[in-house]
Amino acid sequence: MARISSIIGVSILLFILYIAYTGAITPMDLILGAIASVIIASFTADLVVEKAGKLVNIKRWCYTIAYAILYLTVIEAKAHWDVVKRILHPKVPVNPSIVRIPYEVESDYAKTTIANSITNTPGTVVVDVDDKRKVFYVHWIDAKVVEDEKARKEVSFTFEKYAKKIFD
Amino acid sequence: MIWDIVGWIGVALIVLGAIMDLIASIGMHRFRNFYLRLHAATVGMIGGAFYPLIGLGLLSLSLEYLGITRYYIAGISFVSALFVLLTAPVGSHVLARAAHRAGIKPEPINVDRLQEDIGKGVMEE
Amino acid sequence: MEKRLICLGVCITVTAFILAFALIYTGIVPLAPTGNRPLATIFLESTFNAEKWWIWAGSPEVVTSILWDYRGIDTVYETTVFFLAIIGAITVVRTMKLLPETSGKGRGLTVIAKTITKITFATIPIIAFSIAVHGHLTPGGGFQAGSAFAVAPLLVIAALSLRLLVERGWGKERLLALRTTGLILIGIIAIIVPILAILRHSIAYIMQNQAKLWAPAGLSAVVDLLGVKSLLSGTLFWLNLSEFLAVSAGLSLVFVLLAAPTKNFDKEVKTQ
Amino acid sequence: MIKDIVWIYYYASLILITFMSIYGIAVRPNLLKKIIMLSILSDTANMLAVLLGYHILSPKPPVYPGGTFSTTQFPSQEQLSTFAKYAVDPIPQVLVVTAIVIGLAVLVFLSFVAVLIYRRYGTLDMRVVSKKARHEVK
Repeated sequence: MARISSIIGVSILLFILYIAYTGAITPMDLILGAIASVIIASFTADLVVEKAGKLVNIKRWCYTIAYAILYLTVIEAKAHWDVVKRILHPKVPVNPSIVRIPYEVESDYAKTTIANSITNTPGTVVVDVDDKRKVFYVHWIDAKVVEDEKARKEVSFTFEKYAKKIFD
Repeated sequence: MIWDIVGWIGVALIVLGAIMDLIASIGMHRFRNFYLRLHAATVGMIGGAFYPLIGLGLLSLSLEYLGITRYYIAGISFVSALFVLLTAPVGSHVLARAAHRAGIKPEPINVDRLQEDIGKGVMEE
Repeated sequence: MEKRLICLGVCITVTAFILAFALIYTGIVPLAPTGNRPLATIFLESTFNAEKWWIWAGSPEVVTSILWDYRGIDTVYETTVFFLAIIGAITVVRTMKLLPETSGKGRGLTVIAKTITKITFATIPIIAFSIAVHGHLTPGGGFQAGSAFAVAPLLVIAALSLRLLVERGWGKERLLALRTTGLILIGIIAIIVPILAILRHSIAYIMQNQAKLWAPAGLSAVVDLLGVKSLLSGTLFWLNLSEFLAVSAGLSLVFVLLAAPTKNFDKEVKTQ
Repeated sequence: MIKDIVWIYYYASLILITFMSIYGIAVRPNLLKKIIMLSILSDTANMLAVLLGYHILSPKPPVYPGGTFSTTQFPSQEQLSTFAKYAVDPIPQVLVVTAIVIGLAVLVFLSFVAVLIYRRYGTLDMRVVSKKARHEVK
């Protein structure tokens, strides 16, 4: 039962992706897309989805959209501006460190969201991750603080707040 | 009218992407070690690939004379942008991890917690 | 040493420019042409021109229609060459058994790479399928879609493990069977129009798609689904689909075999 | 004038890449690097073929007349003639599609041969491999 519901959820997502990629809604496209997404979901669903119930939770989707808008406009712009200033400055001022950043989320998707958000902002790159001790090792171009908790507040506080709401 | 504005936003994003690419390549040249260059590469990846792809989608949506083809171009642009957003950070992360494991020292550096933890034996290699 | 290298570089660059000048001013290659050759114009005007029904291919994608409709036999031989290469590759490792127990430890990369690879493993096939079924409408087609599809198992091998792939049934035998199915389907589609023509007491060529003036048989180019007419371009759609199946299975097979660990090879290298 | 210079630059850069890849094939001892250079060479040849079919386009991109996805009416002869004036020559692209497949076939087979050589001799350095092979014959 869990398997069937996860297949249905994944195939709906794949169908939306197919239609977005194709850019046409003729009946032929709809039929072919439905068939293909069900077939592909049947052999990938158990890899992709852990709990199918999370897929249909409206609140999580709302948080996803809010996070996407916030991240793609404000946070990215700030980080880009910072690194661009450093590149164009005549002395190239850098103050790099590899800092430990602990996290408290459980699911794989939440961890990945935090790590990708950290890496996608210029200025911070996740170098390694330890699953048992729940820390990221982050190369930070301007390490103002090197203590774990303070660095966490500087780098990944917002990401973690939203990742917890979306995926945990 | 509204589509004109959308088209100009698209053009602006594409121009911004070109500038970001230029700055990223300057940064690749000016930064002095591998890990710092990854930050410049991120500028080129998000500012120089993700935003221009979104801009291309918006621009093609606003061009009336493309007919039904414009939805096709826009769909491909948006899906590609989504995939860039998903996969580019993984590439950076895997490269950085491989470099650190291969023993490339991140010089200059203040504090290297990863090296410390490997030295203590807490973090398994 | 440095000076010599710089000299060599300058010499090669100058030679390249001189050769480019020579190529252009002897008229071998064109300099900034502004129009098409007559043959190109003929192709561009005839592949989707319903007024010239006696040579039209029923597809707005000119490259696909030239490839599968006007020069179909050539494409069949090209496909043959590609699959002969895969057969040669399999022959090199012919005694190898690929079992889950002998295909590596399966540790993989970090959790971040694993999660994203799982997502791409689910989404690449649907994109590739979209490229394949629109091969007769937009740039792309069966081979391109198959190459795109084969990236999915490659990523899984790199980020997760070969073992997971083999456990999930992407073994040697099954991929080989899928590839063979695709090839057989291409063969069947190549001769289906002549068979239909013989049944109707008319004539048709092998690999024919639309009705020609001297061979009035063919599959219909337009399909009517729920009142909306969609292009199917006769055999082109089905050829793209079966080529997609064959190429994706063949390339996945190549990647799986290339990633197989050393242990499996050892015995047979010694026997050769 | 500027158009001509750009065009000469295209051809010259392609010829330069050809030289460099031939240098790599001839001089580099590592078999893997030879294979990479061979694929670069075949890609350059394909690029040259596509460039031969290219010509100066109209200010607007040519749009195919008639609906592409759902067909209500087929384009007329005049629309197609206008389109054919501005569109790019398709024949080199067809040849390149074929050439890419053949190149991929060669690449697949060569990579398997490289794997086999590595299993047998433990190295991909062709100098060492040829020395070892000569030793075996004796």
